Amino acid sequence: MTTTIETNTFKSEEYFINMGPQHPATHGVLRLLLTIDGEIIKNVEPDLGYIHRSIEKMCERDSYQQIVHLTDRMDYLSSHINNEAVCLTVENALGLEIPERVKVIRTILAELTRLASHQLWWGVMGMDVGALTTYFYGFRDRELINDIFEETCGARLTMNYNIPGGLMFDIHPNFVKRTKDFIAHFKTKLPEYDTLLTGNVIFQKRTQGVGILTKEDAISFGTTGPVARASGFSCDIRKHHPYSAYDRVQFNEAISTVGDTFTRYQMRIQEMWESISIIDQLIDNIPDGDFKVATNAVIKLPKGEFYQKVETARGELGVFIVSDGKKSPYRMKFRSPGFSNLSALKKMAVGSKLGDLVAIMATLDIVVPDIDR
Amino acid sequence: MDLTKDYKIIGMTNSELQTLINSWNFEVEFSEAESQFLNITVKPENLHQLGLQLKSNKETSFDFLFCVTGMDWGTDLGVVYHLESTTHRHQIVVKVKTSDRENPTFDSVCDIWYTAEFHEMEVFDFFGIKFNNHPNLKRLFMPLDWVGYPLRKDYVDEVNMVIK
Amino acid sequence: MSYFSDIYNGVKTLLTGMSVTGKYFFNARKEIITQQFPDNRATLKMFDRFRGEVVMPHDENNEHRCTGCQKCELACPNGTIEIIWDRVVDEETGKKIKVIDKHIYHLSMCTMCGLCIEACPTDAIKWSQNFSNSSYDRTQLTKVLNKPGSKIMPGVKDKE
Amino acid sequence: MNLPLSITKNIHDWLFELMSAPIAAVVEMVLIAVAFLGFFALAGLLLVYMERRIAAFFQLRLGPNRVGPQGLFQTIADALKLVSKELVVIDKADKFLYNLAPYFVIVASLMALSVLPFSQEFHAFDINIGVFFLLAVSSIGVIGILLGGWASNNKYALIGAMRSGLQTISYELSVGLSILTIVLLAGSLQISEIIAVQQKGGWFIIQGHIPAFIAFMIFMIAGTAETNRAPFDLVEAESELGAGFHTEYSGMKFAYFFLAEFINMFIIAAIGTILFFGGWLSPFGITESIPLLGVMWFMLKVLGLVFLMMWFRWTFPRLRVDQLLTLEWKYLLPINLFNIVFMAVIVWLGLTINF
Repeated sequence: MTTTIETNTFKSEEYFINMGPQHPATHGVLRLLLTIDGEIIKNVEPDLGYIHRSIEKMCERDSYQQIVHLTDRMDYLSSHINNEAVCLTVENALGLEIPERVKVIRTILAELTRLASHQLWWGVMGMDVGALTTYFYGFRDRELINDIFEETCGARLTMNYNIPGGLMFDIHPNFVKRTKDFIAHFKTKLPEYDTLLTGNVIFQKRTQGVGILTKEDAISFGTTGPVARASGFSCDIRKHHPYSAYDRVQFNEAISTVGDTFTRYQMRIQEMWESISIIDQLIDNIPDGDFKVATNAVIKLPKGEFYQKVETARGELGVFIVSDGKKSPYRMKFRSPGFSNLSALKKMAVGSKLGDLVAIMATLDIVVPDIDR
Repeated sequence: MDLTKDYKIIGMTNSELQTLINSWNFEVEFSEAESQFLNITVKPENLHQLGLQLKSNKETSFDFLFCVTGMDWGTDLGVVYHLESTTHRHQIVVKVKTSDRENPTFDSVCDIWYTAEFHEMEVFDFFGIKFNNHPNLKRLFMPLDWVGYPLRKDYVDEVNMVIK
Repeated sequence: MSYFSDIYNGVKTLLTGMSVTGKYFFNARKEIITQQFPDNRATLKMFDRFRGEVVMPHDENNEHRCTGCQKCELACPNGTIEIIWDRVVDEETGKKIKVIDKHIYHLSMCTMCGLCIEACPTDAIKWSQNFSNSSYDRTQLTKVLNKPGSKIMPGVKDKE
Repeated sequence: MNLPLSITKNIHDWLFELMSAPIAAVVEMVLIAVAFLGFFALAGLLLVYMERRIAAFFQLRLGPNRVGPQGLFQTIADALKLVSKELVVIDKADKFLYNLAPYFVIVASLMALSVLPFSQEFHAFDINIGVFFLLAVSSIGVIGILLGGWASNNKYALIGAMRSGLQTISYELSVGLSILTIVLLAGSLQISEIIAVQQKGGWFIIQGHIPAFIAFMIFMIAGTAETNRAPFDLVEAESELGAGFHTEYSGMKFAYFFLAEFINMFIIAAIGTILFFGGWLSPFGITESIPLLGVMWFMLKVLGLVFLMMWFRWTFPRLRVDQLLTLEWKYLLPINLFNIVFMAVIVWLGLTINF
């Protein structure tokens, strides 16, 4: 050591710790640079890019059918919804008329994806605040959804079931039965989530009044999804800009005004109930018809700019395609929900304790590949 | 507090927006072709002013910046801002361009919409567009010592890029 | 007094939480969901649409359905499929037709997106349900899908 | 049936016949030490196995079931692995303190183990300040944790160690006071005396009814905190601090911390058994004629309490550091103080339930 350290006894001093890229609470390879005074957080600065694969650049080289499978790898917990977003953009640009059957199936699968994502989130949320058992209960139920996906789409996580123009193949004959079984099972298990974790006094004390985000901040930071709705910002794309079959189902937008960690938690639990109700409404009414409309083998979008937003489990996913009329997009931009939500972390976490930061991160429901793209 | 919203609210139509924004005299160009939104192209020096006006004006109140896209139009570099109003629910696209490829610079809008801080870092990272008054402009995704701006059309990397 | 009701409610919620986990503990025999993988290999059946790896089915005469049209090669986003082909004179018509020499499949580069199988006009390739693809050597992941000495099935033609 | 009762006495007599008194005393001590070390290792391994198995059943899993019958030897295999692992040397650590810390922890829990009465017969060290000694010794362990956290020169470890310090200082009070409540009933600090009183008048949890039950609840909460287990595992809070104070320890040094945690749990459960559930006494005196069965009863009761602590761990989320202090200073301590007065009044008025 060449520098001399001033030895001043009892001088309090802020110090700096590196949370991640390998840290259990950062859910992957997110790195947070924390400035801490004792246990109190003075500054949070996210450092991203540890899983950056430049998907946007890869899209500029791929055909529109090929782009779909790249979006599986962004927010892998709502991969079906990501696929749907790209397909909807391409279909709208081409002006394709999509069969009703496809719309309904896409909606059911999207809601199942949302359920699966929230189940995993619930398990991880419990784990982050120290209740390890929740993880397994969440996963038990998520496995059943994964089975539905595997039977119909062929894969459990990166399904790539949507193609521009419809679905890759029709649903499996067992799909309806399996989905109904799951819904019946999950309706008995979801109340258990509440008794085990939501009602728990320790959990409530840990989360209530922590990481408050006001409505103005929520809008200004561009947060979407449950994070924004907990703060009273009504931003459900399914309601405001309905796509697929969302215009014909009855459901409520989970919304509250408190904006703390506990409310964000409640929003997701409520969303699970809403998803169940959406699936209940649709599962018996899948219309007959084609599962896709024919497109050219080489899809060429007309010249122009196309924007489509969908509601993933994390919030608003925007797909922005600038086309110059060729077989690949000229520029493709994914507006990922996690990226904007993460930008609000500093606002929420500064001034709270190290343990709170973990709880706040858990309710942001961060999926790092979604942020890094 | 009643949180049930009327999801059918549509604020101003594109032509109304066009007349209103025209009355502010920011020398903007309008275009509705090839896009589902009203596109306005603004000069870089007016960007920050226009942003403030768009957000603070009661009739427009574009308070939700939901997408910031860096663009390379071949000769011009630029940024595309997608805006929405959470009260009126109308949407608009603001574009800003510069032909300076060596040292492209715009004003930062991160004091108007906080989310722009991260998005502008991303644009800087991929396109090398600098933003004045940005509190912490650095590479966000790429390593700090990365050379070049990967999403520019003239970017060449023979090692890492596979051209089909 | 809120002090005592806080304590009462707190203890109550803790006990309800414990009753949930306790219920699972004492019914552990019924509730356990662990699958003991290598032991249940005999009974473990994958779903018929499961995407394990791409295979090219051959019939008993060692004939496949691949015409060598290369649509799968074009559809693949990752360059997983390479087809080495040749032109030979068809005995019946006397025209030159494409035949495959080797249909090379790089499993290590495959993302299981299924676009090649969708693109195939003659159903020459399909998914197999084999999921244990690990190996000690990377080169073993590069596979030649058509068997040595195999021919194209008679009657299978390009739709061109 | 008096034969088993005199095993230790026979060995004692035989040793003193064989050699001169000072040598025999030394040999006896060594023998007892070896016995306790053996018990320490065995109990530690079994408790780890028990924890993993019980956790698995709570979580719809099977747990270790491959090594040996029902996976019984899994922890032994793990111990062998830990022994054979490299002891990582931290470059900028304070080497002496870094290496010293695990011994502090393990010696503290070993010393506490020595005063535990497994049966009327198997009681190595029956001093007249037994309970007091237990308390004093078991809090030495925190010094090891503090040293380990500080000396590893890792900020996460330091945060963990500091949390441990504050946690132990607060919860030591509650443990002490709830024990004091029972000492009021027993009228003695000596462990054999405490159990003798229970033999006459019934277990203290029944004898002292309401205040004893409150004291038991406080003791279990504070005891869980004392052993740094969930929901009070802020010290190692894996989602916040990675591994907490033992982040930089590997191999056998880590195993020392790990074993000590489980032995501490055993000790807390044993104190609970002695003070509230009559130690080695059988329920309603059904096996009083066979004193050796006392060992079984003692272990059963201890394992029951250990199971309760595991149940806590696999159900509850973790407290935050300020809530940890709120719980202690706002809830446990005042209740405890009132409880002592309550107990004193009850003992004074003779309102205890005696059989």
